[in-house]
Amino acid sequence: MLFYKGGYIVNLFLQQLINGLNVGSIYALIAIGYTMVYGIIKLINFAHGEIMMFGAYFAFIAATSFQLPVWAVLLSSMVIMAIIGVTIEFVAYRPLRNAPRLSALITAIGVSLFLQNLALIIFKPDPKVMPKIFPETIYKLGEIEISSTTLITIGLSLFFMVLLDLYIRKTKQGRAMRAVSEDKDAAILMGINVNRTISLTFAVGSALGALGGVLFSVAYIQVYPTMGVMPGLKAFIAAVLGGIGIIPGAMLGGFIIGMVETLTKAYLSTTWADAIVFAILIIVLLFKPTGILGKNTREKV
Amino acid sequence: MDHNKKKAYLINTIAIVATYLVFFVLIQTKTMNNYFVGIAIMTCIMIIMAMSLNIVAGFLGEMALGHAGFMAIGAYASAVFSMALVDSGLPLPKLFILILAMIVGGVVAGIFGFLIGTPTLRLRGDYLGIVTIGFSEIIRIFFINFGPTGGAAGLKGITRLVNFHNVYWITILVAILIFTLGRSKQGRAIISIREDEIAAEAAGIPTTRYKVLGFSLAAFFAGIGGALYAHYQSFLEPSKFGFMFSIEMFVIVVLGGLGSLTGSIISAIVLTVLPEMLRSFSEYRLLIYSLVLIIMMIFRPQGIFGRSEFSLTAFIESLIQRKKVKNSIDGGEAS
Amino acid sequence: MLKVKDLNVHYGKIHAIKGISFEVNEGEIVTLIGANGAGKTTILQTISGLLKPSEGMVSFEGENLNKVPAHQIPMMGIAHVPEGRRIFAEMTVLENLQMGAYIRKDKISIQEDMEKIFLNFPRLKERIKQIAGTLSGGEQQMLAMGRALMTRPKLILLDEPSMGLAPLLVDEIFNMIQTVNDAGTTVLLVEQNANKALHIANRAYVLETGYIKLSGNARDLLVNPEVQQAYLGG
Amino acid sequence: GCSTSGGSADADVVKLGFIGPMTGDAAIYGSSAEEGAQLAVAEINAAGGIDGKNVELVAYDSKADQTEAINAYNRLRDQDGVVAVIGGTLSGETLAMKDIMVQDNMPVLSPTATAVEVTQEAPNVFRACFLDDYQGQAAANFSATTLGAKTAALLIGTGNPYSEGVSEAFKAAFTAKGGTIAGSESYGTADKDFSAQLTKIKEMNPDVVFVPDYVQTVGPILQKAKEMGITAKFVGADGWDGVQEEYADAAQGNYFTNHYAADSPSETVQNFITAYKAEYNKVPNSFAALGYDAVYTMVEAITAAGATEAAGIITALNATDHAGVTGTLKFDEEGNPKDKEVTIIKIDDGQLKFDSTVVNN
Amino acid sequence: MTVLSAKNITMQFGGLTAVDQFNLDLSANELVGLIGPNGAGKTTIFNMLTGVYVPTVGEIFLNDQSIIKKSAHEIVKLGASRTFQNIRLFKDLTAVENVKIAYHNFIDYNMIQGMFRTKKFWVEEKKAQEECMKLLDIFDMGEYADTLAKNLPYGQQRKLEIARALASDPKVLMLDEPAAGMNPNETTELMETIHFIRNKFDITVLLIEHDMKLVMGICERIIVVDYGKTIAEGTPDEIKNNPDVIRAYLGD
Ligand SMILES: Nc1ncnc2c1ncn2[C@@H]1O[C@H](COP(=O)(O)OP(=O)(O)OP(=O)(O)O)[C@@H](O)[C@H]1O
Ligand SMILES: Nc1ncnc2c1ncn2[C@@H]1O[C@H](COP(=O)(O)OP(=O)(O)OP(=O)(O)O)[C@@H](O)[C@H]1O
Ligand SMILES: [Mg+2]
Ligand SMILES: [Mg+2]
Repeated sequence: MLFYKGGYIVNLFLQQLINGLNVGSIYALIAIGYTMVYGIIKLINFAHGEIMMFGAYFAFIAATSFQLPVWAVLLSSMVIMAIIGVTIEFVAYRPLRNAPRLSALITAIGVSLFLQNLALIIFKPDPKVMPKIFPETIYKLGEIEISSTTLITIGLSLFFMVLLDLYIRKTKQGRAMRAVSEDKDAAILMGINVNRTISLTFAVGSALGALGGVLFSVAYIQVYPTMGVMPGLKAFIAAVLGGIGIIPGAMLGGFIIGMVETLTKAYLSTTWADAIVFAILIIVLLFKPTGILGKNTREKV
Repeated sequence: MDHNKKKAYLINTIAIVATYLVFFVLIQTKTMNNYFVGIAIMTCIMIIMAMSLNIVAGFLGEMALGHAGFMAIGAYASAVFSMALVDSGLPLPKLFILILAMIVGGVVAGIFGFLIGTPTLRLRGDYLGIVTIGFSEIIRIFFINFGPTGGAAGLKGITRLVNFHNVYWITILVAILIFTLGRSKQGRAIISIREDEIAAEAAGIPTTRYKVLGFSLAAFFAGIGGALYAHYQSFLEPSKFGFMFSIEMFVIVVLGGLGSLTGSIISAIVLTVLPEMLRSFSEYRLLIYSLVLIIMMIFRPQGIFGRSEFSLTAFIESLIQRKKVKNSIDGGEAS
Repeated sequence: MLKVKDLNVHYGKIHAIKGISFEVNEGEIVTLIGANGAGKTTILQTISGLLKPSEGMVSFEGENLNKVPAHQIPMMGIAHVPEGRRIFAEMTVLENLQMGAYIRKDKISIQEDMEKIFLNFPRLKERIKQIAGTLSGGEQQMLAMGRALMTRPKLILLDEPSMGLAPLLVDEIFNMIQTVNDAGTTVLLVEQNANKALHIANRAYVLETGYIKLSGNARDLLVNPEVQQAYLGG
Repeated sequence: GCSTSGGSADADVVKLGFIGPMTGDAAIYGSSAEEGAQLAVAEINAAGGIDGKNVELVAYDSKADQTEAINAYNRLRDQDGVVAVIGGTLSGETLAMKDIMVQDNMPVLSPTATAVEVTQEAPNVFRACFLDDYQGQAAANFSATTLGAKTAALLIGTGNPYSEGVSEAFKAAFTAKGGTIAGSESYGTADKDFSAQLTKIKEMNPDVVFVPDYVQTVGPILQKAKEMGITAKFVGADGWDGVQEEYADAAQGNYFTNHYAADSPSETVQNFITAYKAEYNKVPNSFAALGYDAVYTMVEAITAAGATEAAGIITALNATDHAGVTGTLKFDEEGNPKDKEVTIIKIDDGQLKFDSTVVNN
Repeated sequence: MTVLSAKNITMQFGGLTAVDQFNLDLSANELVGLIGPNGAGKTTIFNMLTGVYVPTVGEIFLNDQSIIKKSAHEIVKLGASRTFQNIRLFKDLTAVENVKIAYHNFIDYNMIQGMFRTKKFWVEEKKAQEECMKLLDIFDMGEYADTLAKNLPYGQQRKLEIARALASDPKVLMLDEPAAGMNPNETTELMETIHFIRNKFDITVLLIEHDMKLVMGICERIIVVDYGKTIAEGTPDEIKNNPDVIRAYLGD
């Protein structure tokens, strides 16, 4: 009896862990987009949450009005958002390339507000219900249940993380991205097309944001204009926690935030869950001021 | 030099008093109705908030995105204090209660600024930004869950003590104090950290101490802003002090020009009045507001005034100068 | 090879280059000397496309560079070692050199060139995995030079390459410039160390606040009393 | 004299103000209520307005922010010269404006602000909806008596006074009826992931789960609960209205308390639904219904007062006896609806079915 | 009398030993040169002496007081100040403001007095302005007092940095490649200035420089480091002819 009780507690805990992994993997995907854009132009792209939201809306339209198959829903939403992301960079951020960083931050806030209110006008405030675009099966591992959506979400974010990390560290184009992020003029002198490199980064980041948005809306059923705000903020925190600008860091941060959030709700307090997430972030940063995977490089003088 | 300074003092004093008199007359004759007075009061409060944030963002050069948290602390602390004071039934004049409440709000917020700033200020830039967001969210969540101040439903029954007349003079006083701070030994030390922290250390500035000082002062003045807010609204809701409110203040500061107090003032006026002017556009209002924000930043990335201050004296002189030049040209033609 | 004609460059309202014309012929070493703020760096940056001239033009092998996007200029065969080195501080030494070869495809010749550079700067080979930002000043200067050479330029623009280098290395750098030049690369050199620069250069231009004040054969300028007085320390 | 330069000069229209969130997270409440209110205004004008004068509804966005709400109210009063106000929509914003409204003695009828304090010590402030505790009590009575539940679990939105208030009342009433609260879980206002809480509720295995929140929160909760195989009956409050649309499957067979039943044979109700659908191409929720009733009630009062002067309107409001979509509206001395009956709705096949009515004693 | 001394200081970065058991003794009023190949560890030695880095091992004494683990600003207060290899000015402040910031410790009023501008504020600020102008005048920079640092010509920026280092009234002044980027004429002028301030302020100067004309011209004693270790020490003439130094550093 006692043994049974123990097993039950463990199962409950594992179930909660899986819940956390699910949220975490979505945060991770969105965080990767944040981190990429941050990495290259040192801009906290506040509009990333809204990219995610629009991505979800396009997927919603693709799935309901056009009845496209899953892969086409994902792909179309990612492509459209990649284009929109590049356009936003071109219109709103490029003119501020050489301006103080905080000014670009304000523009990003402006873009975020703009997109949110645009969505409000186009789509109206009431949430749309996202159809279940993935085949829904529940897998049972003993007492623990995992839905196929959860597995797909986790799989996709791991896949993209590894892919992107390799891309940035190992390929020539990836090195070019890092070069641009460090010194644009020097990058030009190497023959790198800076504008194109930045556009590419925005395209990739926005496509991932869109994917995150679709997964988020599938997991939590709804699509609505302000849906990007909270996950956007959480993903941003995740990116910082892992070490902003570092792709595996974003991933790690996403998973940690997801876990902490879920376990806090399960075992400590739901009302204080967000506060605890922030408290953990702060504590981690106090001990590791550049995030978990951030390098503690001191400025050489 | 000294003569010029005296002249500048005189001109500024005249301008401040004249502005007040204009408002005074408009209000007394009811030309300005309560709607406008309400906006004017909120504008003054936002000016205080923006200027105080400018100490951290502009002088110290740190990205602080949690100013609403300190405002909340100041608002709640002062409200609890003044409610107790009013309940005690002591026959105190309103203004006196308000000033005491402001001091309480400012000091409590300042203490929190000190407590939060001390461990966190060794973080740089964006990392500091996120931590300040974190703290202000924790503060907000605290007030949502804290029964004695009404929790999520809010704190009701705060005596309304703020009117345009007192808020105007308090704003002027705060503006002067922050301005003189910027031009003192302490202000210079804080600014040097913004310019180059390593060089500041090498010049003998105890950077940590001055960072904490700047942060606490900003929190102190934010607390005063919060106190005024509480005693104007007479009702406090934790949800007001969310992330977006902090962002709103930050936008004001950057748009006015980091480090420019006159910039903060102008920008606070514009960004408080603009949404009101757009009110009749209903749902398009925020769309327009955000567009204006983007366009302003693209065309004026360093903010309205950059890092410099608007000088009334210089402005008047340039007007006179232009007139003189014009006169001489006119004269030339005549002869 | 390189022709600069009636060049004018502005920084906002500051008129930094006020109608300058000069040329660099294939195979030459040409040096620009002049006091601080004369506009030397500005000229180099305009040639490599980092700055746009307000008037006048720069042409390279007959092609008008004003019309070429900046990032394509390296592909035409111009490399630039910028003032203050501008290495990629967070990348390793190796990655910096690889960035230099960004426009090149041929892996084998890239490898060969890299070996050559290590031969010239053994210190770089020792530090191949080190993060470039933590290199000493002189090491960074070597890296910047190596990185530029990795593009296999026809023309290399050098902005104060000897700044901050130990005497031994200064000699080495000048030797290297000579070697690079001997190997067929044309050099446009900006230097404070006018003495050394004039010694290896074929021709020189003396700049003063945006104008060319003097020009001619490097040997002649070396003995020109005006130049000696102003730039050679007496 | 206190006649101002405001816009009240236009004598041919009677202006009513409306305040509610139309942007941001809470946009859905404000805009629904406004839609209902605008519909009522259109109908009234089509029927000849107030003594031949057209009614105009000037609506401002409060952004769910107290400062915005106060500014909006000040503007309605000073610039637009409204004679009465429908609003605010949320409790918080209404409380923020209340003091000034009382000072001004402005006739105010909030369609949907449910917090107790809204009408306290405010002779000029009324509301059309019943209070949080009123329907919580009704839901508890229904759960214990009709559903025969012995144990109940609660899932509460903290930081949301509505959800907290209704739950509190439910808890008290349910225990009073001899039931046991198996446990209560909560979530924050911005939460979207409820798996942690539901995993725990599943383990509690209660007869009834009480979830008083709005559709956009309740929908995903029900969906998740269904996925997780929770078999307990879910019971909710008026915020559920609309859940049958998008979450029909998940909500199947569950109950909630409401202001009216859409399948009520009442002509008023059916007319309202038809008109609303025609105008906005969607089914009205209870916010819309309350906004609609609020305007009718206010216009009736103005008509009865025979003038647009505040004291008269307030007196008339006190004497209200309006048969609206959400039932018969009379006010008690505090300005709250009196003896309003609570309708219990069952979700069945994507339809809201009238189940029963409860009147708390 | 020894003003500044370092005992066996070592600095390791990961596996790299940048400075290896280095010893230093500076007497009052000396003018000492620190030279060595690029990457020899000279700047790192400065960084340890001024509290930017804490040595992995070793002890440092300033006026017989241990300054190990003291923060940079405390060391400044105790009397050692420096300039940087890559100029680090407060770019958006004027020249005189740059100097005033380093004069900080000699301005005596508190924050309240400053905010309310009491008499004390005016008196102290006037004094500060005068003292800082005096310093600028020493470098012939009076006319640039109100120019933003970033708008100064390069050579002036270098001089301003020295003026700023002097404002904290140091006993020891450490200059890291002060002549880098200067032409020979400017270098000569700088040499004279360094000489002049050493005598006028009666301080010890430790100087890193690659310009041999300057080093040999003014230093009384020269220390040569390579791979973090001292390889030679002596008068300019001794150093000039030291075969080790010629091989590692000077070349022939
Ligand atoms: N970014 C800039 N903004 C404004 N003015 C500038 C800028 N860069 C250079 N200048 C000005 O243009 C002029 C030429 O500068 P430039 O850097 O080309 O000189 P230089 O000859 O390379 O000097 P140095 O020997 O110090 O490197 C100077 O007066 C300088 O102040
Ligand atoms: N923060 C650091 N991390 C890793 N290595 C470092 C760091 N700082 C310096 N180094 C290494 O330590 C060695 C000494 O550097 P240092 O800057 O002291 O040289 P230096 O003698 O001043 O040279 P230069 O004359 O070129 O300025 C160099 O090899 C450098 O790469
Ligand atoms: Mg230059
Ligand atoms: Mg060095």
